Amino acid sequence: MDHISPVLWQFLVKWLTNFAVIPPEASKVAPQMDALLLFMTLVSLVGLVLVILLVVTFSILYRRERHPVAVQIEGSTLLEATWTIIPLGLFLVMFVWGSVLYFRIYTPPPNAMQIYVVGKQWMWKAEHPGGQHEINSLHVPINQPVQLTLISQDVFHSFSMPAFRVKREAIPGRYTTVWFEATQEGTYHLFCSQYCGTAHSAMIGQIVVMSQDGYKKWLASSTSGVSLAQDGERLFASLSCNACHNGTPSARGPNLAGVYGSTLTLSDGQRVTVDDEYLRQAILNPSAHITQGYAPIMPTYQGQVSEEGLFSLVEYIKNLDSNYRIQQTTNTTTLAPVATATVPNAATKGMVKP
Amino acid sequence: MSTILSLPDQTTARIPKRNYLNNENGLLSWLLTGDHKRIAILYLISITFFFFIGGALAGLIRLELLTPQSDLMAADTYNKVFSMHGIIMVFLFLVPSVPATIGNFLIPIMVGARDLAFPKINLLSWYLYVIGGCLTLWAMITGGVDTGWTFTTPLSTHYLNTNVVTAGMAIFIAGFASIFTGLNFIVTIHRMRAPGMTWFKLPLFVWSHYAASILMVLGTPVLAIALVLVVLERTIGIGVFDPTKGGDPLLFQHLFWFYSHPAVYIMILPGMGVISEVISTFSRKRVFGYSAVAFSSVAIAVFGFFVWEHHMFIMGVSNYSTLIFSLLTMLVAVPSSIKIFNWAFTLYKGSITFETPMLYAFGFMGLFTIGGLTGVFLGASGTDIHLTETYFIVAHFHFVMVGGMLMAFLSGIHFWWPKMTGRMYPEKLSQLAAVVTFIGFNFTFFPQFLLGMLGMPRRYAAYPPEFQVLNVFSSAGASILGVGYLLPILYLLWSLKYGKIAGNNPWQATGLEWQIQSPPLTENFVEIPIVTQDAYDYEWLERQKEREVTQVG
Amino acid sequence: MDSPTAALHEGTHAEHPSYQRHHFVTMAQQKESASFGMWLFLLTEIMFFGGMFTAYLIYRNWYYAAFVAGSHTLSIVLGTTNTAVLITSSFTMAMGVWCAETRRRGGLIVSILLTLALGLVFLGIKSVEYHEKWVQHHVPGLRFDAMTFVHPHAEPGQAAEPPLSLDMAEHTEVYFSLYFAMTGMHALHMIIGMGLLIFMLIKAIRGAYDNGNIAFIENFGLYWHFVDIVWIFLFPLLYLISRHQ
Amino acid sequence: MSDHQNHHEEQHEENHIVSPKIYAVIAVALLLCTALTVAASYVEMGPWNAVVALAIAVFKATLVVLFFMHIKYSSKLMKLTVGAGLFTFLALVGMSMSDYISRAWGSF
Repeated sequence: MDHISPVLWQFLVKWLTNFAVIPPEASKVAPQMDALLLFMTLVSLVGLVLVILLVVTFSILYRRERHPVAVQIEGSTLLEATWTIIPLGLFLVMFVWGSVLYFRIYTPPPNAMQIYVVGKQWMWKAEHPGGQHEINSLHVPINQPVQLTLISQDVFHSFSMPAFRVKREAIPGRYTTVWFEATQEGTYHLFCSQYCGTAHSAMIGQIVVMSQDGYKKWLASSTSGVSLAQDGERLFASLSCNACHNGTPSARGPNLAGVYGSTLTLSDGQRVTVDDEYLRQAILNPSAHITQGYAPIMPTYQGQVSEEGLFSLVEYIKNLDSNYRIQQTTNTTTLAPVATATVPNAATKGMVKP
Repeated sequence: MSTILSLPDQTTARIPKRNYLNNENGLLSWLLTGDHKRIAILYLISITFFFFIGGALAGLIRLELLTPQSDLMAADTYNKVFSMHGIIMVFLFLVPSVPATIGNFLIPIMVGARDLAFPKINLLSWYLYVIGGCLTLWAMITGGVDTGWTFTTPLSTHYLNTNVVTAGMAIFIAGFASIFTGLNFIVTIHRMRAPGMTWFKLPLFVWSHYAASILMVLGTPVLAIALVLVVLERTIGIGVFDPTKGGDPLLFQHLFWFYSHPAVYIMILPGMGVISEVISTFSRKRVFGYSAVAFSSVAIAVFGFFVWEHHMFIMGVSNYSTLIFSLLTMLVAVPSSIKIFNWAFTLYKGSITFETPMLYAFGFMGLFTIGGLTGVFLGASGTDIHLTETYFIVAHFHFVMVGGMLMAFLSGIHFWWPKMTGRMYPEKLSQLAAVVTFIGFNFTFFPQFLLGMLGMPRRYAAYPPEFQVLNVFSSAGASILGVGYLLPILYLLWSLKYGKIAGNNPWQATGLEWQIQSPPLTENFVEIPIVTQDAYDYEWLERQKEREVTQVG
Repeated sequence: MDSPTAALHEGTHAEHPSYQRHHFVTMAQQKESASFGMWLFLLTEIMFFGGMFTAYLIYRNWYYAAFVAGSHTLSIVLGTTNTAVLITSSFTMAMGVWCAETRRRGGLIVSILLTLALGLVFLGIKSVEYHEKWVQHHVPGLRFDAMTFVHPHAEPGQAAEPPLSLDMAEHTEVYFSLYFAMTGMHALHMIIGMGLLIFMLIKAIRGAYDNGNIAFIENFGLYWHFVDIVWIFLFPLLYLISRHQ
Repeated sequence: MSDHQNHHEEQHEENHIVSPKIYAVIAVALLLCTALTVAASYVEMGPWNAVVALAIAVFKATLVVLFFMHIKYSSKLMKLTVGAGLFTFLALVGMSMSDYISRAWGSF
């Protein structure tokens, strides 16, 4: 191989060794996605080959030298109907198949493990229910459905996991969710795929899929000592939520124990299911989320709780199955608020003015 | 009524003494002209200018992406470069490319009119375009914009320190240029047709421009108001899109894509019109299924308004509306496939020659088929999750916009160059350019499909090293593509002076524009023709030729 | 018969009026093209305002209480007066078109003057309303304070508005954003229209429309009526939300 | 596309001049409707308040379009043009709302 320049040769070797068409299939949904992609690719190839064949064949058969006088043809309803109906049918198959996949990816199963993710310029902050925080990385166990609840603190971001074939935008002001079930241990790419400003391309990280045991070990080794629910409990006390939501019959606010997942009737007669997004909205925009039978006296906590704090509160309320904890909090005054957790989010609200 | 067909002997042909180019002289006569053909030339010069600026920026992007690190430019420079590339190419090149140049030149002639309905508004449209273009350049020179061409809120309203307002206003103004062009076309096509020119005798070029004009007139103002609200939000801080004030940032996406998806059809439909003309002419055969092709243009225009949300499938829109929009997206793919097959069957039993416009048209058919079919990958909501916001989408729309529209534009420019200038371009060289463009294009953008499948996000200044190989391929292809685009401008300029005299109808095409002198008179027709023949009526053309011969004989 | 020019093409080589432009075959064609073009332009205007109406619809559903409270800060007297003024100006404009059609120069001038005057009254009242908003700190972004909705003051002789909770009160900013964006765009259209009215007035006084070349007046009429229609929708949407509460 | 059917009408309507009497009647009707819409807003009708207000506004706009803007006397093409504008407007509003209405719906 003397006559090939070494640079080029290395390049070729590199290319041949690294060549891949699809990323590793590391989640349960990945083979399903790839099946549909394969189907679509095949249909496309058939279509493309058909078009090329037609054009090339006709160009050879009917070129001027061989076929000097054109035969005028008006058209053919039958043929036109054929190439209207067949593509339409194929596209409809893709539509149905695609939509099934879409609903599967964006409808988390009820037994999914919850991880919360905050996107901000330019990092991802993931919070595990046990209180483990990580930045620009996500550790998940294998063979366990994981639901991500995403929100952005500033602009649109997009949590992209190509190896899992899923991605979801984190948007400001509202929770979005996505789920996956990893099936292969390893380290995979995590990208922000929605353009989010200067360091957009640096907003990357890794997803580490671990064995169930490995994940447990990792959880134990990286705990911060305070679980999300505990942090939420502290916030609940320090924001004086328990003054009204104390579960007593005379309480001014509705009882929060077991509220998660239940169906509430609001003061305007609307019936809603309590989910993460509802809880978040009820904390920030309480007046539009008044449970029937209660006075609209709850103040808004907009700007007083960070997105992480909201996650903690949501996680705390989610896990409230009795009023025991709230009453304990009310009774003991020793649970002093920790300043760091309640820093008003003023700094992040200050925005660049033009 | 004298015959409107005249066939000069090609060897003795001369540039007509009086034509629109030399009717009046001096710069002012151009800058104050009401003649649609002169305005088309003005547009042609200005969009070529912006195309090369956009192209240079594209070159910078590809250079930066040669290596995984952001080493040629800092990340924010890179962001400014790709934003400016997008803004210039979309708003200042693709949207006006075929309609404002070729369409402006030909639509009045094709319908048998002396000018567009509103010549002054046509000129105004060019001035608005130039003002918009200059403002864009101003925004670029004085610090740039790094919003991307999509102006996503709240990034554009609150988190950037660049010239968002200037760029927004520039696009607002350029948008009105597009509205006025579309408005002019619709009125002209409805009201200025020559006697006997019924709707179903119109060339398909006119049909596709009609469809595109509807989109321009009804879609662009929604972009305008979205940009106005962005500017107001940025300057005084009203709260329509601002989540901290209770606004919904997704609403901006809705309004933006309400225009910007139809804008894709604004860009591609006129190109499809060019392809219809070219394929018919060089296979000397009427377009297979004329009315299906005509109606598919209108169908694309109508359905085009109902699919915009497929740009937002992963942004947290309602799953149920995703169903609706995904279904409609599938429906809008059908008319395009009808067109492709009808063009292919136009070749059937034709008498085909392979001049440059035809080569570009073949390129268009192949690349647009790929671009269109990969669009279905993105329209099916499930696969959209994996592929959107990656290089797959970049490759997809470049196949449609560059592989499709730019090929169609070059095809059209070559096809009508003899009509516009009275001179032929050099055939062999231009065939070479067409082939080089095709090869370069595939080299540049095909690897990007693979990059997208592998998950490389778009708009990344730096990327994981494993993607480098494909990026190097892409950048290498881009340099070939660059040559492919430089060639035409060189030999077309050359041909202005040294090209062979074309004569009235070098292609023996049937359109009204080929029955008048080239370059045409300022008033197009000595006498308004009475149209009796169908579009693409080659038998009529033969009869006319025979009559001509017997008359002369 | 497919093309509007066809019937008129043969034979009717009668005198072309001097104002017929060269590329039109007949005057009728020119006139129809002009009004068709104007209508297409009005379609773009519909879509231009359409974006804001969409925003309005969404936020009104989300923040209904804030929209009610915001709406109640507007003066119904001023709003109704302005509606009447604008409708009347539309009427005078229509009369102006009629005068022009029947070649009544005096009537045309009077109509234009009246339309202009009514337009000025409208903008005058609008600026009074804007000023009031400025004083009350209800201008979004520049000068906004939601506290008046949390602690409403009772006007003398009137019951106080019910107070809003803080979070809802803050969303009145969305209402006022839309209020200013929509009425501001509308007012901008009025101002442009009045510029054109002055232009027309001068030409009318010079007798430019006496020859029957009144396409400009007719098309301006369409524009002015369109501006009126926008206000016809803005008035109930912005001023009349749940006045009974 | 429709202008071939009613070409005759077009020629006929060429110079239709609407009489001032009609303008006056329409103007009075518009003013009355304004009064009506203000009055209606003070009546408690629940969700129907908005419907009534919009219905009156649509009626007023229709009057303006038909008479002040001469659409009643115009060709089918013009009527179609107005219809197209309305259609696209409704497409924008309606299709956007399809997202907002169904966001809170549960999943399967």
